Amino acid sequence: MSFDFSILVLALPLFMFLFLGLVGVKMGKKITGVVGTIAMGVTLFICYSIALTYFFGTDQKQVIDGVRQSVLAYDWNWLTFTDKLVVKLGILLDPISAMMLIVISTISFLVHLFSLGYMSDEYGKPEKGFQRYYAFLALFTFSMLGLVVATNIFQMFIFFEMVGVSSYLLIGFYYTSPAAIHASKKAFIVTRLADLFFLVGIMVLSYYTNTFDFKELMASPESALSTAHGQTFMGCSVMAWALTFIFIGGAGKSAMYPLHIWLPDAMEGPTPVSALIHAATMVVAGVFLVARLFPLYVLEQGAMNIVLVVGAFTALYAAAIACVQSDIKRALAFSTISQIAYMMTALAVSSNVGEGIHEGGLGYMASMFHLFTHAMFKALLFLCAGAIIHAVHSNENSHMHGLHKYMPITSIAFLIGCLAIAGIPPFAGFFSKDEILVACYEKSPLWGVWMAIVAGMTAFYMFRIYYLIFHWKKHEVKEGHHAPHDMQWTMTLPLIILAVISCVAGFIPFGDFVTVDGKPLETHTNWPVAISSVCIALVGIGLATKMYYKENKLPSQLKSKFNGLWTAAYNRFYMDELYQFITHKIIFQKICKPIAWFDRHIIDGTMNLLADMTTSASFAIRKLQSGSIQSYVLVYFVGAILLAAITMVIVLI
Amino acid sequence: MYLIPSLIMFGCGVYGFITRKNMIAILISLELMLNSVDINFVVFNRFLYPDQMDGMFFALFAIAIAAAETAVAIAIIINIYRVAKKVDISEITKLKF
Amino acid sequence: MEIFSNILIYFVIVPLLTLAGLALCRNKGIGAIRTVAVIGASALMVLAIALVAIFLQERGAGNEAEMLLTGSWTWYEPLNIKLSLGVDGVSVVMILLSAFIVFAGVFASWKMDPLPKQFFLWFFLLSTGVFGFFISIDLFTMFMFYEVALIPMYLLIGVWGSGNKNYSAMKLTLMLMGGSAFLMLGILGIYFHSSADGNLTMNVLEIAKNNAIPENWQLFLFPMTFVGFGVLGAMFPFHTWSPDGHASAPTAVSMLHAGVLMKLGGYGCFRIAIYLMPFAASELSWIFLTLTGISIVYGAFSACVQTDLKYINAYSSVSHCGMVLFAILMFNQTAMTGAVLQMLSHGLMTALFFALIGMIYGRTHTRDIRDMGGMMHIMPFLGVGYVIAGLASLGLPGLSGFVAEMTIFIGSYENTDVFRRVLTILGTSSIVITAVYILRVVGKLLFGAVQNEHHRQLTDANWFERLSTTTLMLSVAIIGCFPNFFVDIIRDSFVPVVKALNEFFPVAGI
Amino acid sequence: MDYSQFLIMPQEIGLLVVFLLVFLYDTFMPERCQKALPVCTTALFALYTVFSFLPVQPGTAFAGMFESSDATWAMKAILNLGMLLVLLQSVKWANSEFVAVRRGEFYELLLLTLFGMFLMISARNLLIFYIGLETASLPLAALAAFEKHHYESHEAAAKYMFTAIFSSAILLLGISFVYGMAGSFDYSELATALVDKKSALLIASVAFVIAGVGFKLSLVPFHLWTADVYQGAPTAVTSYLSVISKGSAAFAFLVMMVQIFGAVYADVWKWMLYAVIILTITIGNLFAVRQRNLKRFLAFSSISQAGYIMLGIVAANTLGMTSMMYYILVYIFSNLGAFAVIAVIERQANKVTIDDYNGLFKTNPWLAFTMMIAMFSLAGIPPFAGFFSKFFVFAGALKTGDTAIYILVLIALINTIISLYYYLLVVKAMFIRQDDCVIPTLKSHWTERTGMILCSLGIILIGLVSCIYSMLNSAAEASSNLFALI
Repeated sequence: MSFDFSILVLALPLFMFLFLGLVGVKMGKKITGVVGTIAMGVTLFICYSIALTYFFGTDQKQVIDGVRQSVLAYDWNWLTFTDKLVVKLGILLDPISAMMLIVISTISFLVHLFSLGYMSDEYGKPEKGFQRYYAFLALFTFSMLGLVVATNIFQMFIFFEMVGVSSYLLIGFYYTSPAAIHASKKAFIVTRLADLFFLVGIMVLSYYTNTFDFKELMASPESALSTAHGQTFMGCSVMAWALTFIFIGGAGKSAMYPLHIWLPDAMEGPTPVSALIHAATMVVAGVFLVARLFPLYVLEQGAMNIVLVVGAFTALYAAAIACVQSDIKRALAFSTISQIAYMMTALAVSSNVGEGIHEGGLGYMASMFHLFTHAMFKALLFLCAGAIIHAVHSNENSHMHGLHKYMPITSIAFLIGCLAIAGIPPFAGFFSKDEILVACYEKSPLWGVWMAIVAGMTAFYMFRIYYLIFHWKKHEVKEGHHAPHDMQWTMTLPLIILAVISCVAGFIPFGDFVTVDGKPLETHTNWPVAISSVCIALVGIGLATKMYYKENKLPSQLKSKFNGLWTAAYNRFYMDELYQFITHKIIFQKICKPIAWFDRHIIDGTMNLLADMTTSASFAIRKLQSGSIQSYVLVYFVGAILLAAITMVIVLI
Repeated sequence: MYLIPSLIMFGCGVYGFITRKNMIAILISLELMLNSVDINFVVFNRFLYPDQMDGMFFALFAIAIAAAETAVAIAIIINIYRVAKKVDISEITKLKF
Repeated sequence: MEIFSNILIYFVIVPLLTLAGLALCRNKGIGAIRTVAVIGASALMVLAIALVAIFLQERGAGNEAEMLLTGSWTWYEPLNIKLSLGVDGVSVVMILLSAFIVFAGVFASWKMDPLPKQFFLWFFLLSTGVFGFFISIDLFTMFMFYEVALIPMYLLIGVWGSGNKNYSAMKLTLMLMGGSAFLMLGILGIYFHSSADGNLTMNVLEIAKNNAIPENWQLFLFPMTFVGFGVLGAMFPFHTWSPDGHASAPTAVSMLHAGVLMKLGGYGCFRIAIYLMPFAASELSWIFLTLTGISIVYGAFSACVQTDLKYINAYSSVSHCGMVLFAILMFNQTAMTGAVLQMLSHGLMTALFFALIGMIYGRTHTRDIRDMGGMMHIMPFLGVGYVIAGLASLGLPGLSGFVAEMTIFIGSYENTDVFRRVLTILGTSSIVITAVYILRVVGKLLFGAVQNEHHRQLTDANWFERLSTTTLMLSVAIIGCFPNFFVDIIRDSFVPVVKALNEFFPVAGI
Repeated sequence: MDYSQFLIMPQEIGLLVVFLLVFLYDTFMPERCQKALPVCTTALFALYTVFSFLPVQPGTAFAGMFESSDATWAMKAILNLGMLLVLLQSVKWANSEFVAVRRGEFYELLLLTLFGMFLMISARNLLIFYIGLETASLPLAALAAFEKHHYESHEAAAKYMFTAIFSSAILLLGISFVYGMAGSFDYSELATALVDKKSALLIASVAFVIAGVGFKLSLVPFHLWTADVYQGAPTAVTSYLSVISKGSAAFAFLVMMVQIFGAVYADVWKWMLYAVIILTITIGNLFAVRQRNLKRFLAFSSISQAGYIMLGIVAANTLGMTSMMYYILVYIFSNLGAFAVIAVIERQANKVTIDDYNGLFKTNPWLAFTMMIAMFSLAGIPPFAGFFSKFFVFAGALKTGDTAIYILVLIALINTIISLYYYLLVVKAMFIRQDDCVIPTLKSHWTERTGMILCSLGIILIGLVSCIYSMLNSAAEASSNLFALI
C-alpha cells in the first residue's frame, strides 16, 4: 500500500507549532495542553500505522527476495545549488527510520501527557508559558521526525539545525534564570560548532559524489567513495576526512567526548524535555546519522576507528563521572552519554570483512536495538526523576532519601528502569546490551572487556542513584512542605506504560526488522558473553547495595581515600573549566577584544588621521596669505620664473 | 642681446616693487617695468622687423594703457590716504589669512 | 513618448512624484505627509511585484535575452550617453528587496520628529537613487543615481540622527564619496576603452559585448571600480564608516542603508567590475578575496565584544556583506546566486534588526545591552521579532539566512582553486561566531531579569511598528521556505559573466 | 573700409548701445528718476541678453583682428546671462545710501568691463587681446574700491590694482618675447611662425603669458590677491570677479594657447598646466578648508574651481572646449546662487561668517535651500548641474588618452572629496547646527529673489536638459580648426 498519508507526520506537528504558537496565547492554558496532547496522539497513531504497514505490509514491492526495500514516499525539490546538487525535502522510509518514528512518537506523546501534570503546580494550575512550552514541544517533534525521515544528507543537516534550535528554546524555557540561559546558549553553540564540521563534511562529500541523496550514495558505496579518485589530504583519503567531519557533527548532537559538555547543563530545562530530547530522541541523532551512512563508514575503516575510539572512551569516561554525581538529573545525563557511546561503539565494531556486511552488521543491529530499548527505559528513568523532583522540588539526592514508602509506583518504575539499563534479564536492556558485547568481542576481546567493565559501572551507578533516592535513610519532610506522594494519573500513566515496555521490549525479534542490508538477521544468544555480562552487572549492583542501601560511612571513607579522583570525577574532570578558559580567556580576551581595539584605533585612526592632516596642512600654509602686496607679488614673480626655468631645464636639457 | 637693457630695467622695477615702502615709489617701479617692455617692442620692431610698424603701435597702446593704469592707481592711493591716513604699503595688511 | 511604455521608468517616476506630493504638503500636516509617503511606498511595492510577474512571464515565454525590458534613449549625444534601462534576475530581486524595505521604512519612521516633511523628502530622494541604479544599465546613469542615493545620507543622519552624529555623518559621506571618486575614474577609463573601433559607449551590455578593454588597462581600472563599490559594500578595511554611521542614523535610515544601499556595492562590483573586466577580475581576485575573507571573520569577531546594539549589527553587517563580495569573487553561478540571496536575506533581516532596535531604543532610550534585560517579559512582540531576526541571522533553516549561506558555501567549494577552498573553510567558521554574538545579545537583552525597574512600564509595539516588522519577518520567512522561487529568477542571470570568467579562470566551475 | 564688418559683432554693439543708454539716463535724467536707474538698467540688459542669443554669422573683421564664431557667440551669451544675474542681485545694493550717488558709474563701469571681456574673447590679435584685458581689469579696480566708507574696499582695490599692473607687465614681457620671435601679433601668423621654434625664449614667453592670464584666472601661484580682494570688495563686484572675468579669461586663454602655442602643446605648456592645475586645485582646497568668512571661503573655492576649468583647457580638444564652456556656465549659476544668498544676508543682517549661518534653515528655508543646492552643485553632487560639468571636464581631459592625465584626474578627484567636506560645512551650519542668535527671517527684494530663482532653476535644470551641452558642443565643433596644431 502507498505511504501518501505519511506526509501528515510532518504536517501535523508543524501545524500544531504554528497553531499553538500564534493562537494558543488566546486560548486557555489547559485547553492548549490538551489540544497539543491530542494532536500528538494522532501523530502517534499515524507513525505507528506507517511503521506497521512498513514492517508487516503485504505489498510485494517491499520485500524482494528477502531484502526489505526502502520506500521513498515524498521527494520535493527545495533548493537548487547546481544542476546536480539539489536539496530535496521528502520522506524516506526504511527500517531504521520506521523504528525511529515509533520511538519518537511514543516518547513524545508520553512526554506531552506527562507535562500536563509536571508543568502545573500542586493544585494543577498550569504555570507561565504553558502554551509556549507545548508549541516548542510540537516544533521539536516536527524537527525530529523530519530528521529521521530525511531522504538526503542535506535535509538531515537542515533538521539537525532545527532540533538544535528547538532544544535551545526548550532548555531556555525558564528564560528568567541565568543558569537556564547559559545552558541553552552553551548547548546551541557547542552543537553549532559540531554542525560546522558536519557542513564541511557535507561540502566535501557532495562535491565528489555530486549528490546528497542517501539512495544514490547507498546504491553503490564503493563507487561513491571512489569518486574522490584516491585524493588524499594530510595522509588520509579525502573521503575519510569527510566522513570524520560528518561524524563530528553527529558527535556534537550525541554528546560524545569532548563535545559532551552541553548535555549535563542542558538538564536546566524542564525534566520532561530532558526525557524527550536529551535522553531518548535528539541525542541519538548522531548515532542515527552514522547508522544512515553506515555503508560508507564500513568501507572507510580510518573514519570507523575514530568513531570506535571516541565511543569507547566516552562510554567509560561518562560512566566514571556518573558514579559520583549528586544531582540525579546530571547523573542520568552522564549515564545517557555513556549509553549513547555504547551505541556508537556498537556501530563502530561492526565490519564488512570476514563474514561480510550481513553477518558483520550484528553491531549495527545491536546498536539500533539498544537505541530503541535505551530510549524507552531512559525516558522512564527521566520521567521518574521528573516526578520525584516535582514532589520534593529539588535535584539534589541529599534532599531525597527513603522516598520508597512515599512514592511506591515511582519507586518501582525507577527500579525497573535501573534493572533494564543494568542489563538484567529479562529486562529490555539485557538483550540489546548483550548483542553489543557480542559484537565487541567479535571485533576484539579488548573492546569486549572494556565495554563489559562499562556495563558493570552502569549497573553500579544506576543502583547508587536508586538507593540514594529511595532508601539510604528515612526521608525527613521539611516543615511547610506536605509529604511527597505519587502524582495524578497523567504523570503516573506514562511511567507505567514505559515500565511495561522496558520489561517486554527485549523480546522483540529485532533482527528480523532492522539490519544493515534489510535481510533478517537471526540472533543466537552467545551464552558466555551473556552470563559474564550479567555477572558483572550483578557485581555492580551488589557493590551499590553494600555501599548505599543503608546509611553508612563507607562512601565517605572511600571518598576521603580517593579524594583526588573523586573531586576530579565530581567536577567532570574539569572539561567545562577548560572550555571556559578557551572561550573566555583565549577567544574573547585574546582575539575579539584586540580586533575591536584594532578596528577602533588603527583603522578608524587612519581615517581620522587623513582628515586631521588635511586641516593641519591648511593651517600650516596660511602664512602664505600674509596680506602684504609685496609678498604676493614676490610669490607671483618667483612662480612665473620657476615655471619658465623648470620647464626649460626639463625640455631643453 | 637686445633684451639685456630692458631686462635689467625690468628687474629693477621688480626689485623696487618688492622693496619699496611708499606706494608712490612702487607705482614708479611699476612704470619702470612697463616701459622696459615698451623698449622691447620698439627695439624688436626697429632691428628685427624694420619693414612693419606693429611693434611701435603696440608700444603706443601700452604706454597709453599704462598711463590709465597709473591714473586709477593714484586715485586709489589717494583714497586710501584719505581713509587710513597712510601711504606705507606694509601697513595695508588688514585683509589676510 | 514610448519611454513611458517601459515599466522600469516608473521606478524613478513614482518616487519623484512622491517627492512632488510631499513638497506640496504643509510642514505641519503630518497626516497628509504620512498619506503621501505610504501611497508612494505602496505603489513602489505593487510595481515591484508586477515587475517580478512580468519578468517571470517573459522568461516563461522563452525570452532568453540577457536583459529584459531593455530600452535606450539618447541623453548626452556628444558622449553617447544614453538612458538605458534593462533588468535581469539580479536587478529584479534587488528592486523587490528595495521596495519592501522602503515600505517598511516608511512605517518605521511613522513618528518622525522634527521636520517629518523634509525627512521623507530626503528619504524618497534616496530611494529614487536606489531604484534608478538598479534599473539602469548605462554607466553614467548608474553612477549618477548611485551618488543621488549617497548624498541624502548626510542630512538624514546629520539632522535626524542621534549620538555623535556630526562626526558620523561627515565620515560616512566622505568615505563613500571617496569611493565614488575612484569609481568615477574607473567608469571614465572603461568608457574610453569601451570599444576597439572608436565609437565609444557607456552601455554595459555593449561594453561587455565589445570586450575591448586592454588587459593592462583592466588591471588598472578593476581595482578602481571594485574598491569604489567595495567601500559601500563595507569591505575591510574601508568599512569603518559603517559602525558609526549606523549607530547615529535614525531607524529608517539605518534600515534603508544597511538594507538597500550596501547592496549597491555588491551589485556594482558584480555588474561593473567583474562583468566588464573578467581578465583583471581573475588576475586580482586573490587580493580582494583576502580582504573580503578578512571582513567576514573580522566583522564577526568584533561584533562579539560590542555592547551597543547598533554596533553589533553594524559589525555583523560587515561580516555578512563581506560574504556577499566573497561569494561574488568565487566566479561560479552557485556562489554568485548565493551572493544575491545573501544580499536579499541580509537586507531584510538587518532592516528588521534596525527597526526593532529603533523601537526598543525609542522606549528605553538606551542601546547598551548591559542596561537592559528581560525585555521578553515587557515587550513580547518585539522580543519575538528580535529572536526571529537573530535566528535568521545565525542561519536557522526556514529563514532566509540559512539558504543564502549554504548556497554560498556549497558554491564556493565548487570552485576547485585551493586558495579559495581554504578561505571557504575559514569563512564557514563564521556561522559559529555569528551564533555566539547573536545568542549573547538575545540572552542579555531579552532574557534574564529586568535590569531597570523603569522598563516595566514600557509598552509593546503599536500597529504601525507591528506592520513594519511583520512585513520584514514574513519576507524573511518566505525566502527561507521557498528559496527555489528566487533561485530560478536569479541563477540564469549569471550565465554570461560566468562564461566570460571561465575563459580566464577555468577551475571556477559553472 | 567697409562698415558691413560691424555686422559680425552685434553683441558688442548691443552692449555699447546699452552702455550709452545707461550713460545718457545717468547724465540727463532728473534726480527723482535716478532711483529707478538700477531697475531700468537691469531690464534693459535683460532685453539685450535675450537679443544676444540671436545667432551671428561667423567671420573676421578688421583684418582678422576680431573673429566671431559660434563658440565666441555662445561664450558671450553665457557671460551675458551671468552679468544679468549679477545685475539682479546688485539692484538693492546700488540704491543703498553710500553707493546711491554713484550708482550710475557702477553700471557704466560694469558694462565697460564686460565689453573688454568680449574683446578678449573675440580677439585674434595680441593687441586687441591686450586692450580687451586692460579694459576689463582697470574698471574693476575702481569697482572694488566702490564702497568709499569701507577701508577694506580700498585695500582690496589697491591689492587688485597693483597685482593687475604687475601681471600686465609680465604679460607684456611675454608678448614682447613672442613678437621678438615671430614679428607679428596675429594669432594665425604667430602659429605658423612659432612652429618648431622650441627655444628658451619661447618657453619663457609661454610661462609669462600663463602668469599674466593666470592672474585673472587666479591660478596658483598667481592667486594670492584673490581672497583679500573678494573679501574687501562689494559683494556684487566680488561675484562679478569670481565668475564673469574668470570665464572670459579662461576662454581667451584657451584660444591663445591652442592657437599661438599649439605647436609646443605636447612638450611645453601641457606640463606647465599640469603643474599649475594640481597646485591650483590642491592649494585652493587647503586654504578653503579652514575659512570661516564666507566670501573668503568662496574665493578659495573659486580658485580650486578655476583648476577644474583649466582641465578643460589642458585637454586641448573640442570635447574639452565644450566641457570648459559648459563648466563656466554651470559655475556661473552655482557661484552666483551662493553669492546672491550671501549678498542678501550681508545687506540685511550684515553677517558673513559660516557660524552666523547656524540654523538658517529654521528662519529662512528658501535662502538655505538655494545655498544648499549651490553648494552641492559646486561640490559636484547629482542631480545638480555641477555633477555633470565636473564629469564632462574629466571626460574631456581623459579623452587625450595621455596616461599622465589619469594621475592628474585622480588627484583632482581626490580633491573633490576635500571640497565636498568644506561645502558640507556650510550645509551643516544651515541645516544641522543650532544657534541662539540665529539670523532673523529676512525679506529679500524681488530682484534678488528673481536672481535666486533663476540660479536655482539653472542649477537644477542645466544638467538634466542635455540640449544645452549639445548646443555648446556643436559650437565648439564649428571652431575645431583652433586645434589644428595640437
